[in-house]
Amino acid sequence: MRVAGSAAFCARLLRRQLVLGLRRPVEIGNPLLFFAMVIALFPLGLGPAPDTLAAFAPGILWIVALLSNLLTSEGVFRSDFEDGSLEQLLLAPQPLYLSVLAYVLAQWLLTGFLLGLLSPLFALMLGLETGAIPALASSLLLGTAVLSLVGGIGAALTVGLRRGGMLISLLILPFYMPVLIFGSGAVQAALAGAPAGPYLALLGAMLCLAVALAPFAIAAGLRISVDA
Amino acid sequence: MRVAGSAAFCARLLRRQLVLGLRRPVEIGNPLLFFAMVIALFPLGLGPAPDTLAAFAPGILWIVALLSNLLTSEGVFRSDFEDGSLEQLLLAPQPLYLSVLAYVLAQWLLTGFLLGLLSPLFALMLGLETGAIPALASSLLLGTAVLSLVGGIGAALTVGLRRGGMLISLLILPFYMPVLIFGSGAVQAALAGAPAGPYLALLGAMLCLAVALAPFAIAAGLRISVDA
Amino acid sequence: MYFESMAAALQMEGHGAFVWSAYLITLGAIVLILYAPRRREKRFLRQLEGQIRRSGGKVPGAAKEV
Amino acid sequence: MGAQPTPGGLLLEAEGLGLERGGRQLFSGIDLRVGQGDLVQIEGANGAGKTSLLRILAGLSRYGFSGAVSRHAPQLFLGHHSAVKGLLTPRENLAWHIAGEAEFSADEIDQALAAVGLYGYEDVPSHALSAGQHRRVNLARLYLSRAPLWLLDEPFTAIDRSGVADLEARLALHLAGGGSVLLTSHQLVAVPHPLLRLDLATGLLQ
Amino acid sequence: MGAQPTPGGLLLEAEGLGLERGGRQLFSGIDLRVGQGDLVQIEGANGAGKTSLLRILAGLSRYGFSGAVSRHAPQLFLGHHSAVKGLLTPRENLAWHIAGEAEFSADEIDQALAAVGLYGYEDVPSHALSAGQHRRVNLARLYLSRAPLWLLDEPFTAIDRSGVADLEARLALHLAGGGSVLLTSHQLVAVPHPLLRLDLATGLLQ
Amino acid sequence: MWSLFHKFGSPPWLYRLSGSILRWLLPITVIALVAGAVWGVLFTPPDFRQGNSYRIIYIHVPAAVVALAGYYVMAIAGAVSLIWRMKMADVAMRACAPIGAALTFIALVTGSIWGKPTWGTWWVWDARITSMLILFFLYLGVVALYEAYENKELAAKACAVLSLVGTVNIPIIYKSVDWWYSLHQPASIKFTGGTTIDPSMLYPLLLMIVAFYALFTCALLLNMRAEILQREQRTAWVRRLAAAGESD
Ligand code: HEM
Ligand SMILES: Nc1ncnc2c1ncn2[C@@H]1O[C@H](COP(=O)(O)OP(=O)(O)OP(=O)(O)O)[C@@H](O)[C@H]1O
Ligand SMILES: Nc1ncnc2c1ncn2[C@@H]1O[C@H](COP(=O)(O)OP(=O)(O)OP(=O)(O)O)[C@@H](O)[C@H]1O
Ligand SMILES: [Mg+2]
Ligand SMILES: [Mg+2]
Repeated sequence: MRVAGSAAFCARLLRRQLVLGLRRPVEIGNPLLFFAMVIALFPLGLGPAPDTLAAFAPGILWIVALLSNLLTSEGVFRSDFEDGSLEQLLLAPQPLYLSVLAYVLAQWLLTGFLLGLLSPLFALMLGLETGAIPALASSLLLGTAVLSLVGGIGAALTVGLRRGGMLISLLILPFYMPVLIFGSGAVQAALAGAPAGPYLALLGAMLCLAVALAPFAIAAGLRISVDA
Repeated sequence: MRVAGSAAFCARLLRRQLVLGLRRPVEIGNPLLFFAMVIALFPLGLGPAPDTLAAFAPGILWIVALLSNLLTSEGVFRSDFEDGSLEQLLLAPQPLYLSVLAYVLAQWLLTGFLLGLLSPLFALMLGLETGAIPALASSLLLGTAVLSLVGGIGAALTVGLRRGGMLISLLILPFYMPVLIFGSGAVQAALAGAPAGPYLALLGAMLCLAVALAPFAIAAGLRISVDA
Repeated sequence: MYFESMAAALQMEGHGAFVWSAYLITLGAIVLILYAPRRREKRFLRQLEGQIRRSGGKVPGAAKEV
Repeated sequence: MGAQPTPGGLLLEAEGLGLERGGRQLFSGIDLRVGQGDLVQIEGANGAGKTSLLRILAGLSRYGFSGAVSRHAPQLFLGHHSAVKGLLTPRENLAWHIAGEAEFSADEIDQALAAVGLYGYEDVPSHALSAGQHRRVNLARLYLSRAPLWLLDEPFTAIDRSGVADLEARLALHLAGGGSVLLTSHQLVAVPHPLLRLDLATGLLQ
Repeated sequence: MGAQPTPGGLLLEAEGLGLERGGRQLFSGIDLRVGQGDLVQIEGANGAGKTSLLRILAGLSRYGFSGAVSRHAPQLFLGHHSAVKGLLTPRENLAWHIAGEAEFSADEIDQALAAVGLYGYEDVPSHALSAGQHRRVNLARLYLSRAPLWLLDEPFTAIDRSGVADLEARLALHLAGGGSVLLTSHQLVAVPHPLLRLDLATGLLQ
Repeated sequence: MWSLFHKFGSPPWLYRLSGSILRWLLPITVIALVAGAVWGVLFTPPDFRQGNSYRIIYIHVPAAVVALAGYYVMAIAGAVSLIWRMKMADVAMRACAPIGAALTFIALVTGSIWGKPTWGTWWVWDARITSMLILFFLYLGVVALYEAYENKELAAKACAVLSLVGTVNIPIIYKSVDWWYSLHQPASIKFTGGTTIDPSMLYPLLLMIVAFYALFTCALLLNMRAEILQREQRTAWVRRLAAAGESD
């Protein structure tokens, strides 16, 4: 037995969350498949015309990223709340700030990160110009991390309420909107031949802010939820 | 004490599910607000040009309806499975076919039905031509019912797995696609001045088929899930 | 043969890369769907055999005769 | 399930039940005939297969076991999970109970709730109840049900001592009225009624 | 929480604790001083407020009560919920336990699992365990923890008789080693050690 | 008839039968695949419009055709398993899904590779392509559901329900995607009409279609054998087989 350092503890938590998300290797495919399906909905709904699809591709990919985040954020703390794990986490000697980051990181790796990595493929399927693909992927990687952190706040505040679902969307959607605007803005800039750098820098700044502050809000939210 | 007839039992179940969905009156607003917010995402993501938005309004509204169904379908049987209510339902003397219909009906009333009723409002927000609004509302009312029934199958098959989320989306999204096509097709036909009738008739036929068959699949899925 | 030389067959007037990569990917997938179950079966039998050997040649847990 | 007791008063028959789980044979060759007025306690250590057996008898497990079960009477099954909805009040939980056994009047429900010591808690949301009170909401069904055969999986969990005594009195009443009870419990059941013990390890009824 | 026992060996102090829930005064004026080697059983009927009190003492409830708690030593809290993840195996559940108390070696974990009777079940997904086995996974932490103060909320729930005896032996060992235990239980606790009873109704320690 | 039906339900019989079938079917399949591919790639004239890239057709079309047929095989097996509770039908159904998914994958990838030289783009939302993509999703859904269940007997039942629901839906999906496409009529891109295909191109294609059916059968039998052994591992005949250290 060794006393667990904070870093080791967080690594353990991260591993635990990832294993819970993907018990078997096959399951890595699930989020990917999910993105592919949701993206396929857009041509089906909007029509298959290649040029409109290409024009909308940045927006579509960004909206899918946002919705999939919304869909999964809700559950970050749910099962841990229900089976009492959250109580134990609050009692752990390690700083809650870091543990909470581990949760969010795991959620991001399984949604935003995967989506960011695969976005070039989806961009091709939607006919996006290849020149805009780097801007797309990097804006998604940065932006979804912000989404996950903000989503975590909503999840923490509503996990004790036994009905989450819709409520969390209401709480966090307004905070998602700036990310959506800058994110799809970056890609549209790249499409128009303008530099995407300023948009990405803004997203990066938002990410720094979120990493610095959101875990505190999440931790406070969890303490309140467990108390209720 | 009176022996409960099937109809009375289903009415009771429906009432129970509705009360569970809306324990407090505020909550009736939640799904609607959710739709409104998600719909607001699209101009932000796709760019606000009014004419393109109007052209794509049918598709957008239909995709949002579909996603909100996905979001809520997952939970139809979840809490009942976890607290043992589902076992009791399977043991009830009433036919499972009807009970399951009551569940799906409650879920539909809280999502698709509300959305259908309010869709004219959202259509106006997106600048859809008023002529297409009846087609939109009726296609949504019919189509979301099919979605709820099909979603129930996915929910029933995955409720025992404690990991729902992504998996249920994978199972049912392919089945959602025809509904999306006919639904948005109806509105697009109306926009183009063609009669929406044939599409609505098709949606109606799909609804009949789904009402006739889906409850059996849901019931079989529930029996399997409870057995696991 | 339709092509004059092996090089021409590889080239295919500029379409070679597409055709050959399609065939290669297909070959890979076919090998996988034939080989994977075979390997699963072999590995399982070897594992079971080890288990039987460890338990002294007896047939442990053999529930029913068929 | 309009099943009626057989002329001989048999409510439940099981023949040659066997179950294997995760490579272990939990039990095999269990024959069980439950008649009117029988009280059977299923005994076994943790993981012996008591719950699994009860679920097979209730008809919730349909695959993976050997043997046959025939049910001749309506049953009331209370499992490990309480089937009580946290968002509903105890009164609503009973009035809209998902088991669909019958339509109970408000009076009957209030009396049942009072009988399990929840007088005054009828309208509190169930998630604000203590662990024992939460289970009691479910146990109130024992005061409402007319099913002759009860299958109870550890009914005394989380119940305090006076609550256990009340429950035992209720069981005795049910048995005296010709009902029968199959239960699992790690505690001793103090009911003034002949108790049959089913030992899962040996499959014998004593 | 690098809190250290006070020179007098005090692990936990509470003064004038009072709690009102849903318009009822559950308890008031509870003074509690838990020193090394103390075994305290909190007594009360269902709904008396035992769990609420334990959660206040553990620091999980931080609002809505009166009085003050001071904690002088690391604690191990096991509540009504088992904090065992069904998707993980017992081994993983302990190795990656969310309480973050320490880094246990694979050996220590296997021994702890064996001690609670889960030998052979180390790699079964926990949701495939029986109710009692599921709880035992959590109770294995009693064999791993080095925390001097244990707060246990109905630790014997769903555990069979021999399991309860094992646990009682473990408690005795912990107490003999200078640890202390605060528990709630509706059963009698048979530990060869002086037992203090805290009656919630009167707030007195006997 | 019934006795044959029961025989099919008997694992050791099926195991031995599949062994003897595979012994001749597997080599024939491989030979047919190689022969068809060589014939198609090296010995046919190029298409007058698409040039040499059309040679992808010899794998693309057979894979697409067999992938579609595979879904029906799976659903039939599922129905048998649900209605007659026949364990070997479970096994067959489970085996269909990954093979079907792989064939669909081949069709998608080869089609997509084909599209680049012909249409200048890797992907278009054409009706047939879109419905093939949906078929791919359907197959993967079955695989994912099967993998998610711990208890494989229940997993098979759940997948049977899903694939039955799928059979009702597949025609609907195909029709709807067709209408969707004709509603929007982008019309700039069309498949080359299959009817005008020259016989010298057609024969190798027919050979390849037959070969892919045989391939499907072989893969199905191989998968079933592995699955049978695992399911029956506690029976004496499997143990004897393992002790003898051979698999055929
Ligand atoms: C990713 C994409 C594609 C998919 C999923 C796909 C799917 C299919 C399917 C399912 C068939 C068989 C239909 C039948 O026999 O009824 C087929 C046939 C065919 N495909 Fe593709 N295809 C794809 C891309 C392409 C491309 C890019 C071409 C190039 C021009 C192409 C050319 C053909 C031709 C020529 C046939 C046979 C024609 C016929 O029988 O009508 N496909 N494809
Ligand atoms: N879904 C499952 N998959 C595999 N094995 C299972 C499953 N459910 C239970 N088991 C195993 O079956 C055995 C019996 O479980 P069961 O719940 O019937 O025990 P029990 O006698 O009720 O125990 P307890 O007293 O703890 O409630 C356990 O060893 C458990 O590991
Ligand atoms: N969230 C809550 N809101 C309002 N009242 C609550 C809440 N949680 C518990 N209570 C009330 O507080 C009282 C004490 O609950 P507590 O869980 O502490 O009881 P307990 O002594 O642990 O009972 P048990 O033996 O049943 O576990 C109960 O009467 C309950 O109704
Ligand atoms: Mg049990
Ligand atoms: Mg309590």
